[in-house]
Amino acid sequence: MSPVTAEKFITTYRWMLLARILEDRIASLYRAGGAIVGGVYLGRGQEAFSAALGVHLSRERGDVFGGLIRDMAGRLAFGEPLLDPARSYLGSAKGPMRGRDGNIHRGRPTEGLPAMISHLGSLVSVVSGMLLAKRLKGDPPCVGASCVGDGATSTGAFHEAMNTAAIERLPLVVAVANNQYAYSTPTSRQYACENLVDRAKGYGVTGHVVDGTDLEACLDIFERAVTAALETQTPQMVVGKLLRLSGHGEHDDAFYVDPHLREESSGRDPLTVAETHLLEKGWGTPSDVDAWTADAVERVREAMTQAQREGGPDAAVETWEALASRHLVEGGNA
Amino acid sequence: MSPVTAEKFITTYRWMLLARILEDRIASLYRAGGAIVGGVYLGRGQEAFSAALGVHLSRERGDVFGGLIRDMAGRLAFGEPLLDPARSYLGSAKGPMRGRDGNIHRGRPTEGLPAMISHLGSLVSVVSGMLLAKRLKGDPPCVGASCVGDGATSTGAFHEAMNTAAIERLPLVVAVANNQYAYSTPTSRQYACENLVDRAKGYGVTGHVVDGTDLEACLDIFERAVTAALETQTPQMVVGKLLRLSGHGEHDDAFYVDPHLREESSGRDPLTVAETHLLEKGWGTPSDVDAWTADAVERVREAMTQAQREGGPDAAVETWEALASRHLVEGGNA
Amino acid sequence: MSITYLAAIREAQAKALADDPRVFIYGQDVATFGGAFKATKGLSEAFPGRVMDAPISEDAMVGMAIGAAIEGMRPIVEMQFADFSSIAFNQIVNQAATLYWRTGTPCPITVRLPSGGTAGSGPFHSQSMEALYAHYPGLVVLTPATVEDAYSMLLEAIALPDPVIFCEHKLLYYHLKAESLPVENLPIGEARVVRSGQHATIVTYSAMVHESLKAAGMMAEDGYHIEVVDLRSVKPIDTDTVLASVARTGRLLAVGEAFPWGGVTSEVIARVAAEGFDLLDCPPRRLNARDTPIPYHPNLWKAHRPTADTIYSALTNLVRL
Amino acid sequence: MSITYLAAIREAQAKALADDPRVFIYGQDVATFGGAFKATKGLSEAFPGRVMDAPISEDAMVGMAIGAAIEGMRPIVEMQFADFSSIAFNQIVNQAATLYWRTGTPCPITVRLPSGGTAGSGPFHSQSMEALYAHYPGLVVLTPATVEDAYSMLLEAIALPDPVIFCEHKLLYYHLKAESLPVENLPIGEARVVRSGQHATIVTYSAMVHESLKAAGMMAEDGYHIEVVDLRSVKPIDTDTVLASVARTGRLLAVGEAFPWGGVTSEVIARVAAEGFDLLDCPPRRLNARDTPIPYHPNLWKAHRPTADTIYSALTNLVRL
Ligand SMILES: Cc1ncc(C[n+]2csc(CCOP(=O)(O)OP(=O)(O)O)c2C)c(N)n1
Ligand SMILES: Cc1ncc(C[n+]2csc(CCOP(=O)(O)OP(=O)(O)O)c2C)c(N)n1
Ligand SMILES: [Mg+2]
Ligand SMILES: [Mg+2]
Repeated sequence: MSPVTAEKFITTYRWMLLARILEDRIASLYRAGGAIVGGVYLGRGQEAFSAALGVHLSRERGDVFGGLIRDMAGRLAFGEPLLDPARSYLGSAKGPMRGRDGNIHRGRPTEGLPAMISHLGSLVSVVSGMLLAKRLKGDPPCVGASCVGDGATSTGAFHEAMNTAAIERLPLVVAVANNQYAYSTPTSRQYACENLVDRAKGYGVTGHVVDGTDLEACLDIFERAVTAALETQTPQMVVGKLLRLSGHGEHDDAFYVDPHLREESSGRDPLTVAETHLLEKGWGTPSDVDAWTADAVERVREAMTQAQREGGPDAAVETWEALASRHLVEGGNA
Repeated sequence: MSPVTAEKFITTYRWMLLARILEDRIASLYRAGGAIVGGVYLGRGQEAFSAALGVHLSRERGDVFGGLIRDMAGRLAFGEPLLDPARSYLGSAKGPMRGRDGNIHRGRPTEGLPAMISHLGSLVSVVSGMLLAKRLKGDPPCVGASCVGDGATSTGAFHEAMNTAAIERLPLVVAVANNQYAYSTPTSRQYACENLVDRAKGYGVTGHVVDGTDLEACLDIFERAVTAALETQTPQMVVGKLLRLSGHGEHDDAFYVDPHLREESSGRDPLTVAETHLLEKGWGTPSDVDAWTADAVERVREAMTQAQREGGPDAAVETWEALASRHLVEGGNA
Repeated sequence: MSITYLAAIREAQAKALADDPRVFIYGQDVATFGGAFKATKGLSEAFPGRVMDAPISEDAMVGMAIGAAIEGMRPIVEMQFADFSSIAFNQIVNQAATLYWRTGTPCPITVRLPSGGTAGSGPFHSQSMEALYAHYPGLVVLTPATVEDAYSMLLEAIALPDPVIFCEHKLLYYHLKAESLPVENLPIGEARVVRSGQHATIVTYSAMVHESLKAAGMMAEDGYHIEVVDLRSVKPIDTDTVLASVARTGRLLAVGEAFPWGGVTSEVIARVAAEGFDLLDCPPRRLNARDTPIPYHPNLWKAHRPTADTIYSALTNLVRL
Repeated sequence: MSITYLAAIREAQAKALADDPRVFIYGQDVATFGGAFKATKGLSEAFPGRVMDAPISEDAMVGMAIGAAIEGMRPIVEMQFADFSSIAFNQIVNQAATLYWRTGTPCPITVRLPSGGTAGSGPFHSQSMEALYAHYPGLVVLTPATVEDAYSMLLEAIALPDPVIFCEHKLLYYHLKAESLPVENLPIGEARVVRSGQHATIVTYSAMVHESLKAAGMMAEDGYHIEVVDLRSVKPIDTDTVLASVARTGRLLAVGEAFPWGGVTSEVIARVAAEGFDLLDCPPRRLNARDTPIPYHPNLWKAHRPTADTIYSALTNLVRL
């Protein structure tokens, strides 16, 4: 594998920074009340793991990024327009879901960004199906990523999808962000194996583990995993250990989190770790970081301002049609 | 572990024999047409694996045997009355399900014999719940067994139940009869791991493998697994390799089975293997085998004759009440 | 030539595979084995790589199909029995059914459900699940009762840009025969008057069309002419055709094989009561299966579902009201 | 003292735990955290070992509860949101609901579903799933609309020997308050006339009881007296109370928050049309949510579900018919 270059590191770091600044802005609007529509769930703590995956996928190659709750960084790195989350959270009718669904559920399925439903685990087979279709159509080789948390690995949907992807030998990268909690539930009540990567062998897929707070390690592991998926056309399972550095959602003060976990290496803030790393390596100076930050702040400000100016959806013009076959739509009430 | 004794071996062998003779009788009635109600699915090839589990469980201890399609031998060994299958297959109203459900679905839930539904994998959590309840009630330690096939391991229900049992540290023995087919589907289209036992580590449970055609080996492994479940109060997963020596059901000629598999050691008939073994060991003579066979034939004849004399259920006296709370039952049609 | 309902389903799939490279079939035992009911027999040989055996993973089967549909394919998923679609329930109602509305991306999947009761099949191989799927927005739910409909509606289902739940009745698989496959047919969404009459209307669908026709025949001997409407599609329901029939007869019996609470029959009656109240000369009635699981023993099974006899007696009461 | 709908649910569980050693609670985040809505707050401390966090495995959660029930326990399963019960759908309708009928072994489990829409919750945190569960034989489906009912019906549900789907409405959790908990109450299976009137009957349940009462208040200003019947239990439905009300008013509007096809409203109308046809002076009407997934944006959400305003206009039309 090629060592991680300064360029790649910096690019990814800047996606992390953008995601953090955007989410901080959303969180503060949420706390202030009024502007944000729906709930707010942050990727804080997961930015390195998520972005490192996102930068290794390519929309041009036809790759798929099936992001979940905490994948703001990865989605942006993959190429999701900044306006998409801004519009979703602010309830703009111009968002990709037009006010019908929102926030973490947003997506652009035909552009490699499937739109998650809430039911955890259920997106893994959808991403697999996209990969199967590409193979059936004879599309050039590509990779699909599906992200899950430690909690989502307990779902039957996750299991069925992992097993099926392994049977079909699909180029699927499953990124398991083990952030040590599923809502308030610690991993001791979620699984009994030593490491979730122990499941890889049981599916017959390749397993990888990584320190999810360390951007360099994440870049390295996802480069390996994506390359292996592409070259061997088999699923790869990457388990990253990290800590959720927020409540489950912004309504949650996370009183239940064991404070010792914050002291551990996996409790580090990946942005701090990355910043220290790039300064140490001489890949950037503090004023570079300031400039990147200022740039991200400005981009976020712009996107949020634009989204905020746009109105919400108008029920009077909503079609209320759940079928593409318009002639089969029923009125419903009588 | 204690070596397998002649007594235990013979006892188990005789359950196998009884199951085989009963099922042969059912199959021939099915082929003749008329007498058998519903479909017929045989345990042929699985008798050693199933019975060896059944004999290690104890109704007195409060154990549970969650048998599936091909567990006639294990159910009988555990203590299911011979009349239960006879009545079920012949449609007697006196069967444990009173004609409402039948055959492989039969059970006596409050006597440690939960009644499977068709949906594969879904009984594992039910058996787990029985074990959890016994622990909550402060019952003396016991063991619960849940049987699945290679195909059932692909279900989300199986996964959720295995993971949950591991978290709760339940004394569950999961017997995976890998008979190399799920209906017509070979294992290459069912899973991609090397051996299904590789999943044990991913759940954090102890895994065991055994030659499912070899009664002595099966007795040994289930003694270990049941003892370990009891002593450590943790789940045990036992994977037995064997071959389904019949169609999926008696309607199926199994044309798709790779003939080479019948030549392999896992394609042996466990009854022949056991008979040879006991003769070689001098635990019995050919005339003993004949006597045991004659005894089994007679018991089967008696049970089947009795069941056949009993009438089927009478729709006119059926209550059509799906609730135990009779006052909440609705009529339904208007 | 004589072709069964089952063969029509096979032929429709063969034609779809031949005509449209986006079509593929995914399900347990559908390849070499040709499916538990042989609805895909020979197709894996005729269309290599496009008929694939799935593991026992209904949730993943439907999830995979949805993903493939996003990428422009037209997957057909065969459930081994309708009853096992309960495992795929979440993917169907929450993932497939919401995709178009949420994202604007159509989800053209067809999920084939071998449905309905047959003697000796019991509680988990006999269910009629149309009402569950019809309740959720975003699905088209079809219930063909004839060989011709099985063929043409399946072809149309595969061509639709929406998720279709295709409820084929197992009792019709082998027994129902037609002379030839249709070239043209009523489109999805239109009901058909399969027997015309003046004294009462039966609105029904799937296998119950045939029990109803038998009952109508019995009534004819008593001098009553019963109109029978085959809904064909239960979501949407062709309320206009139903109302037109009730306008002719003034009496309505809705017949279904599903459980009694909240099924197609109650939806039909609710619509007629609301939109055609004045057309009714007497209370509308319905006949469903009983409110218990479907019994395994034929003695009980026969008494659990509506039959020509019970429909006949319901009609006899109805025309006297 | 003032007690919320949510607190009533917590108190009922506390009482059940205290009174009956067979009761335990199982669900995601129900222990230390006290549940996503705090319906089990403090219970794990008060009843050590009897309130257990589950992994994200709804199928296994219900399977475990069924097994425990076989062994004589009385488990309460909390779904984090009703919508996630789709994952447990198979265990509920095929395992729990059939157990008693198949084997004679009762299955006393209570599955709590935080149901219904709230602003900004979207398609997967807003569903009303009562119709799905009511369709299957073998389940009791409850939809309490008041603090008192939430309390007493939950206690009665836990005591019943059958599987109960307990649909609690999230919109009522914090807003609805009562002075005290009831000592006695109507039993499960009986509907309640919550407002009496003579010009029309609204039959409804859960949060829509309150929208309906508001609408009835608006009608009163126009000089119309509307009777409002709260079903309380949607399986079984207390058809007698409904018919008695329609007998008094001659007009029926059924209101529900669920999707329009085949829900409680169509079942109610079908029953009244069949059994109380002559009581009706005009066509019965119904009002449901729209036939799309539940929108996330409040602008759309408000227009998706029935509200006092839309009920009022439906009533205005109805009384003029
Ligand atoms: C099937 C299902 N059950 C329950 C929930 C409710 N829920 C939403 S997020 C969450 C915790 C998820 O934990 P994890 O997978 O570890 O992801 P994390 O939030 O830690 O990123 C739960 C239980 C859900 N979304 N889906
Ligand atoms: C969830 C579910 N899907 C499909 C089926 C239909 N079915 C019944 S038996 C069977 C094959 C089972 O294979 P396996 O688990 O290996 O058991 P075996 O029959 O080989 O003993 C299938 C697919 C089912 N019972 N349950
Ligand atoms: Mg987590
Ligand atoms: Mg098998």
